[in-house]
Amino acid sequence: MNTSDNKVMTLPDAILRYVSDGCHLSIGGFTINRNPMAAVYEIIRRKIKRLHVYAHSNGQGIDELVGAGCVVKLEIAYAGSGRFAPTCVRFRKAVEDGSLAVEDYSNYQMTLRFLAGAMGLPFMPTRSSLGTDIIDKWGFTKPMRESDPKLPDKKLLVMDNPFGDWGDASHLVLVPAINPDVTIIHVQKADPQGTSRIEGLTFADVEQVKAARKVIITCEELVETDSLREKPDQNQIPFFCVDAVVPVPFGAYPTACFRHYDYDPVYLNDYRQAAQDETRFQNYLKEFVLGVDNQDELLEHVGKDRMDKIKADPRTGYAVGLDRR
Amino acid sequence: MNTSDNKVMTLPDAILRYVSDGCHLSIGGFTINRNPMAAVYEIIRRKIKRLHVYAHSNGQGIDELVGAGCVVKLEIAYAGSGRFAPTCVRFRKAVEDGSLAVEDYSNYQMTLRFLAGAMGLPFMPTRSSLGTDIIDKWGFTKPMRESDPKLPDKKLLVMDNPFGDWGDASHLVLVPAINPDVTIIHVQKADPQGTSRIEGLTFADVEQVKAARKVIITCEELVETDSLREKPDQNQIPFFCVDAVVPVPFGAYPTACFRHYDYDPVYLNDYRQAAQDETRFQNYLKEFVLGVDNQDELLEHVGKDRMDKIKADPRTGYAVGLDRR
Amino acid sequence: MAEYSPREMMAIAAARQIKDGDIVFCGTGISMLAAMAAKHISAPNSIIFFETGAIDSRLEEVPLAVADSRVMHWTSVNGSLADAFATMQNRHTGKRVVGIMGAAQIDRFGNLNSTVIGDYHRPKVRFSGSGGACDVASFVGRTIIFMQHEKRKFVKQVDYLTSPGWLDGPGQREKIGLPGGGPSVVITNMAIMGFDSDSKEMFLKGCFPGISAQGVQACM
Amino acid sequence: MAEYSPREMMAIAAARQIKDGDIVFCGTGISMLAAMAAKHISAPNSIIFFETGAIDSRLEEVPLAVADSRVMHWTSVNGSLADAFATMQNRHTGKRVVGIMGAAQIDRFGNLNSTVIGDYHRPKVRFSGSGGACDVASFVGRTIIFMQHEKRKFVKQVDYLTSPGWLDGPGQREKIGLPGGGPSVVITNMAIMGFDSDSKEMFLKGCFPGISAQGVQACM
Repeated sequence: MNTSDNKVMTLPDAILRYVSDGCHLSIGGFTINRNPMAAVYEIIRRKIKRLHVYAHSNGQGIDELVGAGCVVKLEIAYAGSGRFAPTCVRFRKAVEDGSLAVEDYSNYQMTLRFLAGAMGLPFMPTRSSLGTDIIDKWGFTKPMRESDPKLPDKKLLVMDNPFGDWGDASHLVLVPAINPDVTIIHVQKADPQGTSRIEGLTFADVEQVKAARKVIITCEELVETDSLREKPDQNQIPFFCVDAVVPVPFGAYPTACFRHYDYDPVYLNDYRQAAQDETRFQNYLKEFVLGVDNQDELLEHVGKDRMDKIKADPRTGYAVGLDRR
Repeated sequence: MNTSDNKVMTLPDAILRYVSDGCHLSIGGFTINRNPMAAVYEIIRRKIKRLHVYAHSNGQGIDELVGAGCVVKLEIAYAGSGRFAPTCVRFRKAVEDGSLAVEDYSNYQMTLRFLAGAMGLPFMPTRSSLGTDIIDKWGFTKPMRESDPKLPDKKLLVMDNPFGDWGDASHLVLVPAINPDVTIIHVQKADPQGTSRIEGLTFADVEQVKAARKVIITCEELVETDSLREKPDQNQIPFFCVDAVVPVPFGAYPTACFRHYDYDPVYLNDYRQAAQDETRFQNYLKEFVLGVDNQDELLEHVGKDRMDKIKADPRTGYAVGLDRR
Repeated sequence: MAEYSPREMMAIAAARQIKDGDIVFCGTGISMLAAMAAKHISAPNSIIFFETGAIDSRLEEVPLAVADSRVMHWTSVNGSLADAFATMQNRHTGKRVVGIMGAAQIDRFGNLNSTVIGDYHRPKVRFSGSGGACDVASFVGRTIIFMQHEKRKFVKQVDYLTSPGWLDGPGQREKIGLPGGGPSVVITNMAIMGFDSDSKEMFLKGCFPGISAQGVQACM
Repeated sequence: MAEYSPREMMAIAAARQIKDGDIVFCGTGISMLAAMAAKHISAPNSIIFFETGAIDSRLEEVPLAVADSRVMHWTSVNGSLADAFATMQNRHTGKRVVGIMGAAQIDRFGNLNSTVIGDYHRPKVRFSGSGGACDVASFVGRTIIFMQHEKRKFVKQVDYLTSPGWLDGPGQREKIGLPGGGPSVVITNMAIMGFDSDSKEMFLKGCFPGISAQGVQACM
């Protein structure tokens, strides 16, 4: 782990150091909010392959990684981007053409699996999914699981309540812990040491960070340590969980970052259009991901006016009256 | 549950309505910080008996309830008040003279038991206490447990890891959920609907609240709903978990309330002295608890100057330079 | 000629199922419209609640996803996924939650599929997957289900059981250990269906104006 | 004549066990002095950490309890008990934690008793109980134990095993499933003891100035 007081590095350095072919990755955010998109685009530019990805409901970030061919295995609860893609298009195509192996859980189950990893437990119990195909149908075969030491032998299991009817529960579902090789999240504020503050909903980012072996934080603002320590009640990530701090303004673009900017409906709609067709999607990647060197160049290419349109209103934290058709 | 928009009531009304002889009670705070002392004193004044109390490390509040003879059963991890009483004196006497039945757990185990209750689970797993007498020695006998439907049949149990060596864990300890009849906590700010904000460490208060059937919130300040909703990231208790909101300035006195006042070393030292001797302790109760009608009268009786001495400094949140001998 | 769309009728029909004090679990789209309608018309003290952790959001604009920043504004608490699902699994608060959900397929016991059409391992069509739907259907007091009334969506058996309804019938939820109350109504663009208290099978409760029972039958 | 108290010597001896980057689990009293000494003298990048959830507190005054408001000032994060213990049970961060603890009794394998003297059901003396001690001793990379050097405290068998040391000897912690590294040193008012890497039994590492091995023996 990185015990330095200054963990600030460039995005290429952080990805090069902590994300490699075949590693087990989890990214923060939810559907179209606070996905670490700058990091996702850098992973695509670095042509990192054979990733095993864990997600609860990360929509846009996962779909672009899948579409770019970086992912071979995905454990997930929900692959959608809200109104912009009820089912993520590249995810859907990859599953239908058999190029992506998927293991389905519920959102709570994926959250509990990260929580178990964060708590240092092999599993967490829940009462969710009893009687469903989430229990009966496994995406990863038993041989596939038993041959891979980085996978638990069982997708999940059902047990009787060993305390009788205590809690009025006769049966529990146990879901196995996740300890990703690396978790990447995007936050509003971080200091050079790694203490981080998320504004608005935290989703499962805190659990994803604490479950991981290595952690990359990308942040809108790199701030002085004292400015975070004046109000420690509002910080969620202790610095000793963090390995890399990367300042990236608009690092969640085109997804939203509460109190900073909204999602970009134009980008997300164009993306969905492009994703429908192989050639158009390859052109999208060439133009918006591979064709630029970093997030700054992406923003320049998209255009300053679009950033102005999605700028968050200070009262509400989002872009009031934004044209979202 | 109370679904009203205005849950504000007096402390006597709240205690009368939600705390009765023999009920299962949990109180918030930790040792000498943010114990709901005004509520504790009101319970003693109401002569409520045969309480079954759940605590992790609530020192002062528990010791006064035990000393006043309100408690017959106690499930606890730590009965101490820091430097002021490494072992709570009345607790120690009650256990040694056999008038109090105690079940010992670790702090994490008690926290997980509240968390299980909050999560609607019958138990939580942990790797703590394997090989210790916390597992082997039970304070409550099996017959006592089996005869009481409000107690689980087992103190805890040990299980093999059903996922093999996943998480490098061969065995787990399962601790049963707690769902108290009522939880009482003291917070810095609450609105009439029950949304609450704790400043500084939350201890296990949030889990204790969510695990309980009924919840009483005492607060330093009753504030407008809008003033809490401007910064919802800083609120921890959703209003729908709360049944009663009771404004009680200095409601944690003589324990501390971060950013409002410190603990009162004079009171805590005098209490420890009185607690050593039966007669002196009865006189303490007569003078400081039964002899006053409410927290205001206690403060008047103790004296305004003492409150000035413990007033929190705005920069640090405690009374800088306070004489704490 | 009605001066409302079927979609508006569906939202209002669902809104009428919501009572004051209910905690309303919302997805996006029509379920959010239903919750907003209830809060603004019939149940001002109902609580809009999202799996992302937002509690009692002040929705000045319609969110396009449950993680839309619009759900984070002026809430009672901005929590996490872990908090939100614990509220639904919680033995006290879970009973007060009404879940509103949709699906690609539904069977006569209200079991839902939002995962695949065809074989799970070689799907003809892949959908988003459960998200929080399976959790909500497992935990909460009652659920309201939105469906488009089409033959292919009302099936004898769902291709993948994503979210539990009444499973195979009476007593099955209790037997298998599910805490929640199960589905109460199905609202479509044509009609409202309930579930028989004994058989737990879906039955036609009523048709919207201009729709006949035969018309409904023809679409399922 | 030494110009320091035995208590000061104990604190400094413990402080010297703490390295930069260590996360130091503190109780009250002497363990907090040791952690503060390490941070101010030998290990400026060690992290003071409390079971109450305070991380890297700026201690301008000595806290009199781990819940003292003084631990809440200028931290990295003010968390909860659940957060604090999860950090110690966590497979990555737990290894970095050094626990400092005391007890009423200790045996030769470093097992600790802070619960009762005598029979658990009819105790001669009742103490505070585990608090977080059992959790720390179960989870963390290594523990430092403070004891007063008295015969009655160094016993053949503890009356109640509150916090696990090396249990019955080599391999026992692994066998029973404890994740943590176990006790590394015992620091008393007279001497420093280690644990043999093979037998896991306590041995005298060294005596403080003016103390003889015989003197130590006489007190245990």
